[in-house]
Amino acid sequence: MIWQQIVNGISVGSIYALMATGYALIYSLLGFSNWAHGDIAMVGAYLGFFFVASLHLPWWAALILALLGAGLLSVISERVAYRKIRKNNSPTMFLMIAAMGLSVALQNFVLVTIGSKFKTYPQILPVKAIEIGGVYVGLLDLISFLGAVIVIIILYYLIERTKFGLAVKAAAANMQVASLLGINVDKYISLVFLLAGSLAGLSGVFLGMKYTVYPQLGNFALKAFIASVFGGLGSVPGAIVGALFIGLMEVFVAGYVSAGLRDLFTFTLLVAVLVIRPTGLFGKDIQDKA
Amino acid sequence: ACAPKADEDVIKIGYVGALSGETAVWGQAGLNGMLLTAKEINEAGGILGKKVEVVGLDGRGDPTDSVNAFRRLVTEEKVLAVIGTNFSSCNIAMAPIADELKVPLIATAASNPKVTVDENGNLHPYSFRIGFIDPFQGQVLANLASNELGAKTAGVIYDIGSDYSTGLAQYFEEQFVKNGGTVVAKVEAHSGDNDFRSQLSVIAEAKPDVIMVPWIYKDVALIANQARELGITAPMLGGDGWDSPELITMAGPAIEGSFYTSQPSFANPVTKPYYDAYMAEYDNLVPETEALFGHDGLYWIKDALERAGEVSPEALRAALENTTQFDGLMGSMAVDPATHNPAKPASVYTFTNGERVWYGDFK
Amino acid sequence: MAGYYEGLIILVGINIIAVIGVSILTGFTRLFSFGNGGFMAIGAYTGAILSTKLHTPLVVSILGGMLVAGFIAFLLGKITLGLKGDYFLIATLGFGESVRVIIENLQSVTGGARGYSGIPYKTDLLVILVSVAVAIFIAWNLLHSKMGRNFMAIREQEIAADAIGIDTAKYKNMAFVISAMFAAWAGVLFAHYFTFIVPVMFNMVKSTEMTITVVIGGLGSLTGSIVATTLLTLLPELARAAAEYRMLAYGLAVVLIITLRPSGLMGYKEFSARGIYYWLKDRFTRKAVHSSEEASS
Amino acid sequence: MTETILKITDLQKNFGGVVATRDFSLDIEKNKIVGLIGPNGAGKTTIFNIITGIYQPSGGSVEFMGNNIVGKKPYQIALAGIARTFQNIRLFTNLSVLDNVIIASHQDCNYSIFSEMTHLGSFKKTEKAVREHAMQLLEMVGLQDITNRIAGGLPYGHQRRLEIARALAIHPKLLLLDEPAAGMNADESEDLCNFIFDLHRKFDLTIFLIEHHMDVVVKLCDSITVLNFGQTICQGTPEQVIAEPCVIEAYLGEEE
Amino acid sequence: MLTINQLEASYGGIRALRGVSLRVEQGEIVAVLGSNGAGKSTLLKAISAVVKPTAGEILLEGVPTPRVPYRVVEAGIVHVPEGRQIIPNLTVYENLMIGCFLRNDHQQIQKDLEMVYHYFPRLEERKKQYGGLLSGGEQQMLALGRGLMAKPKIMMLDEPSLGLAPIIVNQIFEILTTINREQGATILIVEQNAYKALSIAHRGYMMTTGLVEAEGNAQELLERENLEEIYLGQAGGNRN
Ligand SMILES: Nc1ncnc2c1ncn2[C@@H]1O[C@H](COP(=O)(O)OP(=O)(O)OP(=O)(O)O)[C@@H](O)[C@H]1O
Ligand SMILES: Nc1ncnc2c1ncn2[C@@H]1O[C@H](COP(=O)(O)OP(=O)(O)OP(=O)(O)O)[C@@H](O)[C@H]1O
Ligand SMILES: CC(C)C[C@H](N)C(=O)O
Ligand SMILES: [Mg+2]
Ligand SMILES: [Mg+2]
Repeated sequence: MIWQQIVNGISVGSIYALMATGYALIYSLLGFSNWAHGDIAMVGAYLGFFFVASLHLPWWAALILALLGAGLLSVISERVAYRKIRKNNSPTMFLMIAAMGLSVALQNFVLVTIGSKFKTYPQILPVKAIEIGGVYVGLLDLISFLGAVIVIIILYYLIERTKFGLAVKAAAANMQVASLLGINVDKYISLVFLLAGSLAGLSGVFLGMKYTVYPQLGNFALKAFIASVFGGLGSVPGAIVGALFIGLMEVFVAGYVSAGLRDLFTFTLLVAVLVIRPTGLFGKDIQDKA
Repeated sequence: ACAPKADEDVIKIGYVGALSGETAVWGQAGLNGMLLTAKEINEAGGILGKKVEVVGLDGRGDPTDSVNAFRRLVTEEKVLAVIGTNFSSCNIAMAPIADELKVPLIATAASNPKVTVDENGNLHPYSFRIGFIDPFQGQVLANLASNELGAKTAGVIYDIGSDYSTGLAQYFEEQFVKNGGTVVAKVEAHSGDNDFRSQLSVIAEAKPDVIMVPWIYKDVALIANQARELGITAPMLGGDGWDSPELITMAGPAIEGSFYTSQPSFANPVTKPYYDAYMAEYDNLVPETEALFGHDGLYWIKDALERAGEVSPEALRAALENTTQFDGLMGSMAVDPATHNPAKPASVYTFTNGERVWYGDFK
Repeated sequence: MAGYYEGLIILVGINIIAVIGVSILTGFTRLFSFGNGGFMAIGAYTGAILSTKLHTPLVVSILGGMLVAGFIAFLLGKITLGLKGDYFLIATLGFGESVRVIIENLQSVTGGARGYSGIPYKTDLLVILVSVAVAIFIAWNLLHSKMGRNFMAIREQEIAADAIGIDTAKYKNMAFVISAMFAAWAGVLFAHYFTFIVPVMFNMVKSTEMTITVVIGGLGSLTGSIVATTLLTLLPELARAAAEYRMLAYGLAVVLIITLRPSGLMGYKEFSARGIYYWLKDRFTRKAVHSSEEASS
Repeated sequence: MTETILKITDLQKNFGGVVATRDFSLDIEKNKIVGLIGPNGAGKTTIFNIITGIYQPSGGSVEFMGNNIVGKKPYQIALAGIARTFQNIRLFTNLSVLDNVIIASHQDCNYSIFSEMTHLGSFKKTEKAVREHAMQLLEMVGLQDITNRIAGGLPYGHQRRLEIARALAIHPKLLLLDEPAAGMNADESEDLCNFIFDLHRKFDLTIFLIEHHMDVVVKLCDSITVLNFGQTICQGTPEQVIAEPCVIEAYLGEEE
Repeated sequence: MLTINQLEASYGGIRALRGVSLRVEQGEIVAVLGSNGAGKSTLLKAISAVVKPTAGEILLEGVPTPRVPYRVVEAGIVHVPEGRQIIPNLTVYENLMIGCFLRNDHQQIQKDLEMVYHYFPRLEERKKQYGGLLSGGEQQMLALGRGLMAKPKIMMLDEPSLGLAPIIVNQIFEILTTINREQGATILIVEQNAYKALSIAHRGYMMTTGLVEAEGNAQELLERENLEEIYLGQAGGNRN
């Protein structure tokens, strides 16, 4: 059974990872935790559902459209809410508060327009699992795990190895100076949101296929957020390690200790890690010089 | 539906339920049912010559909001009585308030014993209910497992955050053990967790004959799918939390061959006219069982007021308590004055070929 | 017994006391915490247990709740206040959720996830009015003295605060403890108003709501926080008829306020008759030319 | 009758591979104005940061009035009597000029917590005294007419003065100034010199300052220490130092 | 090359520029002098579109300059702002590379990088360190180096000597003369150190509270008796 639990843990962890990298992306580039990330994923899940179930598009077309849709929503939310806050030079915490407002608004918008009914994706993939020596691996899990790996490698490359990454980091640190260097700050930030939004959309579709679609689906992202803090805010590899770690730990605690105490373990461990490493496992801290 | 005039000629009845949130389908069905029934009663001359007016407020399935809504119905809308909610957790919170405000509160599907009788065994004089209680439901399920399915071992997965789920799991276990069975794996989880595979893996390891899943339909669908994904084939058992047409849509083949107990439902032919009226009124919206509670609740109040011959909360309370026979769409009921629980049969349903099928009624 | 409007006033009062705590912590010391729901829970359960098991008078229950919460906050602060920004926030969030989980698991004492009932009804209008008055009096005085100024120094420039001899670690912890005590105070009152409590009442959503309220009121304005609490408690309540749209409107309002009035309703200013007079005068006499662009450094 | 107020011995500070300070020793006598100059990145600010407890040294000791202060927290060092200003000005930006100084007077607010909660008892009297003292300080630095302005909106020169007033409010015995004349023109620098002389006289202050404006340093200082690569390369009176070839080579440049 | 006519700008009620006219010719070094608060930085900010002028015009080669900062850079004007505005969480190397964000001539970039390292060896030593961890003066060098990497038509420097050791100050002025002479760079420089600035400039402008008080050939200005007086008039008189 231990192997089964490890598979379970990795599968939960890879969904967390896909979301956590979205947080890491926005954090590393813009320095704030995008609380609405999960809700954008939720909208992505609805979009995918709509394209597949109502418009009967092939699954790949639906997936692409859902990604674009979520990306677009993310860009719009940046235009509407975050851009103004950045221009006001408000503390970055304000971005997070706005994101929280956005999160409530998105959830409830879906609630009043679509309703609270649970939607189930038509079974594109059979519920069936592949059995390997008594261990069952879900087909969907396998696909989402591979998806996560690919996406994450691309991301890492983008941030660390390209001019794009540099430009956005500069814009994040000081928009005025970045624009004085010839960087079209608004364009780059929109691009980041497009990317993060699509990533959210992708995880949303996976989540939706796995756990059905409903307005509060995005709340799932809290754990992903914690994973990204655990791994060090803004660090993509950290987010992945954090996510897999939390996924595994949850599964083992729920399976062998008590589901009721599961979150207690997660949070206690989180605090413990932060006390020892105040910026998470892989986070970096550039001290304020006197 | 706000109050136009605090008229002497109007009897206001409140409804509290989850009009928004995850289980809004139930709350809305309850309110719709009441509104439809009020119309019917008014067309037939009202209660004691007075018109009935229904005021619904959203309790979001949350104890705090439900208490707020209840208070507001009583002190602002000046309702005579309140029907709702369908959740034990909400009604356990509202019961002391009902006693304090001295306004009768009739729970619908809330089935935990503590809805009408507090921790220490004292009756909440103003709390009533229409449905059966969990000890009974648990007993029916355990007997079903032992006698009909021949199960010797059972696994249990329950929601530690819910009175309903923990209670039902416990009552099931008690009876199942009494019947000579063993609970080989009992695991807990939280609604909203979405992923139950680690707990289900523990159950899978124990290879039980049946699995008790006393959850709300949404979680049941997830549990069922994930159990099948882990290669578990044992039939699953559940209570009235399963009672929604949504379950089949969501769980599909994963739920085949499983059983649950619930109230007599729209499967019963006597409900046909009401069913049709409902579909006509609400654009072919398929009613949930909660709509029957709305219907029976309002008629029960009518019945009690007519027996009392007087319109006051106190008179209503007394008359409800002394109900010896009330025939509603969900069957006939009598109230036990010591516990305010009605004695009512439970229906068992199963799933075959993607359809929900009535399996039998149990007393 | 409490009528509906009376109930609303009580609810507003309870929220004001809790939010004052967050205002001190977040508005004046610039520490963002999502753990105050947890302290409210600690207060509520401690108070409830004192009242039901030991039959203590309300004042004693309140003090007991505040003491326990304050003590736990002190310990928690010791280990987490070294964390920065989002890390501190998430650590407190973790704490708040842990409190909930612990209460859920201490079934024999707390009734677990199913709640704790049978708490005597003691929080009436009078109790609330007195409590709120005392809370505002104390908070206002503290903020307008050495302690409040030290908090603000930390908010504005921590290194400089250190350099003028303010023990920043101690004062941060003090702000944290005080805010926990206010939260607990509100929690005890809440328990004795609802007479029934469940852990989910004090979950993360509660904590985030309080922080949002303070931000909307203006980080650094006590009166702003109070006004915002009143508005945000009453608006959804009064709009209950429009059940479905109220949370949507609430979410949008948060976004609008934070983008259009980034300093919150009040910014660093406090409400006062004089302030309102000058504001009106300003409105009608001067038309300032505003350059929309920012120039920094 | 000279008395050493600050005694730095063999101070060492590494940042990873970078050695910012190497075997730095210096004695500062009471009531003197001592200058610290040296090329950019020589480690001057680092020494200030070590003295004030912001950085922990990798080795060596710092004694202030006979007590070792290494390992003490920044606030403890400030309370012991060392005040400073910062190279990148650090005011309480959103607060008024007056509040900036009043906050720094917190040691003078010696009322009880009860009095603080109720504003009864000695509170009013103490607050009044603190306010008056703050006003005096502001008058001294010439900001008495703009006490209600928001600190962050002041011109650069005024911000520097305010930072000094704030530092004085903690009743320091030793004042550390990190490039007080940065961004000032020749004339403003001269004003600043006079102002620093004033302070020095009125408060019996010992002053330790970092500066790149040589005219300011030469005018103010009793003695100067020159730092390069974290090490002292020369020490002496201003006249001696500016004539020293190695100082000219490493720091001043040929021309002057 | 750059012509500014009657430029006005204000912050809220404060009028920082009240009609400034100025011109910079191809290949020139022009110095703008003036006391604290005279509006020098505001002038540069207005040119780089960080501050919106309320009146007047800014023409680059006869065409009005764009009104968005990054487009101004695209048009060829680079502004090295006051007070070491480097990016703290990028390394020294990354900070330099972001300076040539708009350029694509990789080989030339490499050469320029070597040139910057040559001028400021300290930067090469620290190339992997985060910008935020540099000493004040090192940050100033980095800001300058970053400006050099942009290779603009016109480089605008706001107090480049702030916080630098005298030897580096001399060096910087030498570097500016060199790139002006060898590469024909056009430079608009704002300085507190009037004598230094004028010693390398071709022409100079003297500003007081939002107005140009005097202008002319650098040599002339240097020799003018009242250079000091203009400062004194400004610096708020009461000098004991
Ligand atoms: N926190 C740190 N981490 C790494 N290196 C640092 C840190 N602080 C300073 N340094 C390095 O130590 C050296 C000394 O820095 P310091 O700030 O003391 O210089 P300084 O003498 O004050 O120079 P300036 O005159 O330019 O202000 C510099 O090379 C700097 O890059
Ligand atoms: N962001 C701002 N908000 C309000 N007023 C400002 C702002 N920036 C500058 N000012 C004011 O505009 C005027 C001109 O400022 P500017 O910074 O252009 O002067 P400067 O000549 O560059 O001075 P310095 O030599 O000190 O850098 C000053 O009175 C200043 O107080
Ligand atoms: C609707 C039902 C699932 C409610 C359940 N009987 C309860 O008591 O909570
Ligand atoms: Mg320095
Ligand atoms: Mg300037």
